[in-house]
Amino acid sequence: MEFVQNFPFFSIILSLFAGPLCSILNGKWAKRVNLAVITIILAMSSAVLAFTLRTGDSYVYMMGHFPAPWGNEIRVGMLEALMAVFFCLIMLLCMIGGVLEREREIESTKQNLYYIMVNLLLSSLLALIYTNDLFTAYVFVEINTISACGLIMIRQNGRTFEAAIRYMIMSLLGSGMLLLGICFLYDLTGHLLMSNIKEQVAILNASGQYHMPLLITVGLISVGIAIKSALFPFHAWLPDAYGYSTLSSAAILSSLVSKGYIFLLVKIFYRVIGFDIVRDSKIINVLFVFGVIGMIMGSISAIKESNIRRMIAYSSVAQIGYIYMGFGFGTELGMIASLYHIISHAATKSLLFVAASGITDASGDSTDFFDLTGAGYRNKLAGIAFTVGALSMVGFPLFTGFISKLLFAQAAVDSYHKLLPALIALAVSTILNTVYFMKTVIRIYTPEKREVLAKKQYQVITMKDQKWKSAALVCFIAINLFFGLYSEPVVGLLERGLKIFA
Amino acid sequence: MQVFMKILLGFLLVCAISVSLSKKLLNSILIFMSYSLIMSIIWILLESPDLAITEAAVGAGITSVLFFVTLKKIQAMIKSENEEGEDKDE
Amino acid sequence: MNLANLFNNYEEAVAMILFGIGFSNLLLQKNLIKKIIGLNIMDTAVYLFLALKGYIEGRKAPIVVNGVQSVEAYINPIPSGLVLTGIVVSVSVTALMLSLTIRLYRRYHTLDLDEISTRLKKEGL
Amino acid sequence: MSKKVSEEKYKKTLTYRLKQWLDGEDLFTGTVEMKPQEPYKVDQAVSEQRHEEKKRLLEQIYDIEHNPEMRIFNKIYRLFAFLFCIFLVLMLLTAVSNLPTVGSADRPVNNEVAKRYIENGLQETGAVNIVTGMILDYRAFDTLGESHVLFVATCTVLILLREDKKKKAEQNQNNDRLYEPKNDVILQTVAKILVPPIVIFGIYVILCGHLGPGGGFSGGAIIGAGLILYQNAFGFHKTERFFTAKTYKVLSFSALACYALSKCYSFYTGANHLESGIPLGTPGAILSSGLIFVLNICVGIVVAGTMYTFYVMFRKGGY
Repeated sequence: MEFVQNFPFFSIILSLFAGPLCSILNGKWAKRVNLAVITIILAMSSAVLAFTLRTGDSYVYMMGHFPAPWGNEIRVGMLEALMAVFFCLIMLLCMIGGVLEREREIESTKQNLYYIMVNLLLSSLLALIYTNDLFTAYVFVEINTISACGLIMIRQNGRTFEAAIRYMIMSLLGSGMLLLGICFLYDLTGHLLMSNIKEQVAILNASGQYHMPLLITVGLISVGIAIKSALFPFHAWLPDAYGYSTLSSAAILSSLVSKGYIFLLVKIFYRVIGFDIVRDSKIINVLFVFGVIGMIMGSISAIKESNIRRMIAYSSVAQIGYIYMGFGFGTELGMIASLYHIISHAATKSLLFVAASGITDASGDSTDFFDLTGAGYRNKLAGIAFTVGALSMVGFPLFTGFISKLLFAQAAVDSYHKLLPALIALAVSTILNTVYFMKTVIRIYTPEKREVLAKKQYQVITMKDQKWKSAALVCFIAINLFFGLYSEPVVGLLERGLKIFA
Repeated sequence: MQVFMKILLGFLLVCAISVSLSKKLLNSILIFMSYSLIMSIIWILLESPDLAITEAAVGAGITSVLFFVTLKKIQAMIKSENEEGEDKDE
Repeated sequence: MNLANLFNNYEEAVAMILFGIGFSNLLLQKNLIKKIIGLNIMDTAVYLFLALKGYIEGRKAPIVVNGVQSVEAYINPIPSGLVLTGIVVSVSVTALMLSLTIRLYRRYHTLDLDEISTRLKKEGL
Repeated sequence: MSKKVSEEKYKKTLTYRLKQWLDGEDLFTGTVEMKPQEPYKVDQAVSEQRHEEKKRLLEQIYDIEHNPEMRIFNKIYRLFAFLFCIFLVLMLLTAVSNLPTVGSADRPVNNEVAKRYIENGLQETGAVNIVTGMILDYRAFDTLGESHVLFVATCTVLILLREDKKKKAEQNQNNDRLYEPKNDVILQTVAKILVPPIVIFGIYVILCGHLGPGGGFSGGAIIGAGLILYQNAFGFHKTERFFTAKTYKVLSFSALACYALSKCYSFYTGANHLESGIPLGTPGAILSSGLIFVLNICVGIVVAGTMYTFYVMFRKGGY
């Protein structure tokens, strides 16, 4: 066994350890520890990715002295390593981008608590990515939920509390259903380890025994995770939570937390139940329908919104709809499109949040749409970054959003029955996306009249004023361009990873 | 044994329904407390003494105390709003 | 629906009904504290369901007595362990929800979640 | 060699225009438009009126008492939610009616996994209580996560309810103990008799977690309950002499760190097929079962501290 193979386990335990460590430090040191931990984990995950690329296979890491069905284990392949690297990268950039806001909006004595939340969130995300055991997944889903709630309400005003309690209620309904689904699976198969469950489920499916409970179990788990990841009818908490929490929280929540759950769902589909059984169970058709409705309703709500951050939040609803639509195709291509969209949406949405905060900084901290007039001139980098993000969301070539839309269209062409609704939904949603994003871009590049400028005295922000945020924005733009221009290797990697994922 | 189990499960259902229907918050918390106690007896019937101890200490103990404290805080706030504060019994 | 088997599994059926009661309380009750009680009922129902999986009639709790170590002597220990983990999770969640309730009450002076959100919407923006 | 360009020429170059555009000057004013645009009025009054109208509209919409559409919508929404719940219960009952019978020994659950736990558990973990052996040794990763769930929940409660550096008067307003009768004789006498046995029983449950029913979690909760009773009888100033926020921080950090490090060691050796080298002792003795004993104590400390902290935060908002 090579030493590199220990790294996934080390990264989980390191971030888990860093949580309590931050509780005895003050805010400044906690921030340093947090950034160092994320950077170290990023490096370790990259090493793991390189290792899995070299061997081209996944491996199982035993947690403890006892082998597979008795002890816990984690499993590492290309897909998992790629996701870990990507999540760490995005989280690092989000944390760097939101430094100023955090210092301004969080009470100074509670700064270190924020970093505890971030560390534990990271560890739970990593555990969700790597774990090969359903009950461990449940425990870390709970850590994820609670720490995400902490991230929402660390900026203390009425809106965030209301959003947090709505978020908690929705997530708890979801985790109740998820846990019940896990219990059913455990009862039917007698295992908690994903690979063993799959063997048993295949036997059950072949014999036709327990067909009905199995169907209901798949339904419970899918609906539970769909509720947790804010699929369309369950998104009521989302705009407030993203719109009023502090910047780095909003960026992390929108780009990573819901994606962690979705990745768990992919894992359950592929590794626990088997994708063929899921496809035959018609559950994915339900996901498809809600995904398509979500794509359109989310965009319509975004058009009606006049607060820029809430607008971006509603756009998240639409994008999550895209991901579930990809699941709904029930094909390999659709799954790859969804996985690619997880990456591209995470990269773009966090970019948009950071850029939007740069823009509002230059508009006297107002998030109202009319106050943003001409903000693109006052904070040039943020304006450019917002434009890049908007173009990527709309699906302009060069940027990552285009590739994922292309993949979705390919997947739609591939599946016969869902071709028409999927293509229509894609077209309508793209048009609606264009309406609200381009409206904002045009607004921020419309010069404001001089009299108004003189009256309102907006601050002009250069790159030197906000060094950290500018650095984060530049990196985000680079990531967007990278995934837009060099998508071939990434898609190839996703394909290979998905093959050995099951 | 079987009969006892059936009676306890019946109690559980009654408690759960009356929690949802009761008008006063204090009543529903008390009913929930007895729900936890019944649950801990059921754990013993199911041969899981670990769970029984934990449920008794946590479900009937700590959780109920937390509920009571919350209710008390809220009522203290109501009282300071009305600025009357005559009856002090909780 | 196989009714005969449903009556055989009456414990599990009760657990499912409790789950439903808890679920609808958490979803539909307007009062926050009742919502939280509903959450607790839902969680305990799941734990009851899970613990019933491990129960085998006529066998003892999984604590080794007198060196007897045959499978026929003890019930299945796995569900008990899982429920133990689960109870901790539900306590932490309950504490978190209750403290959120206190803060919301301190600010809006009501426990009705719908009223809070209508008021927030009226404020606009 | 770059030659000097005159001011006039420079103004026509692309670079200058780009720079001008970046500086926010509209270079097309008067060249592109047919006639000059009407100045966009940003009257203070107009914008205020806009806000007012918006506010009025919102109030009209969300005035549920007098808005029948909203009321009907709410009713339909609740009806659908209720139907969803009924549907869910029916589905679950259907599922249950097809499951194997409760209490029979030949369910799929009773397979080789449980068999090994029961038959070899004593030798492999050294714990007499098989459940403890299972959650702290075979499936220790879950339990590691679980204790961090408790920790993270405490931190969120701290975020919500801890009050730092506020005025004394305001702090007292949230401290509802001030409104209570102090030094209640009955309560104090009962507490004097009850608290020591409760704490000792808690310690016993923790220490014998591997020998009988109990373990870190239940024992910690019992100790926490004892502390709460003590606090209730004697007030905060008595408990603050030995238990403050700092104590809690240090205790929980050291317990969790000890937990994480020891599990790190055992996972690392396990995965790399090394001997762990921790003696298991004779089963049944109090100092046995290797790490489980230590872990139980760690969990107990964390849980006791956490439970007490929850209570204090709810009551007072700070130590």
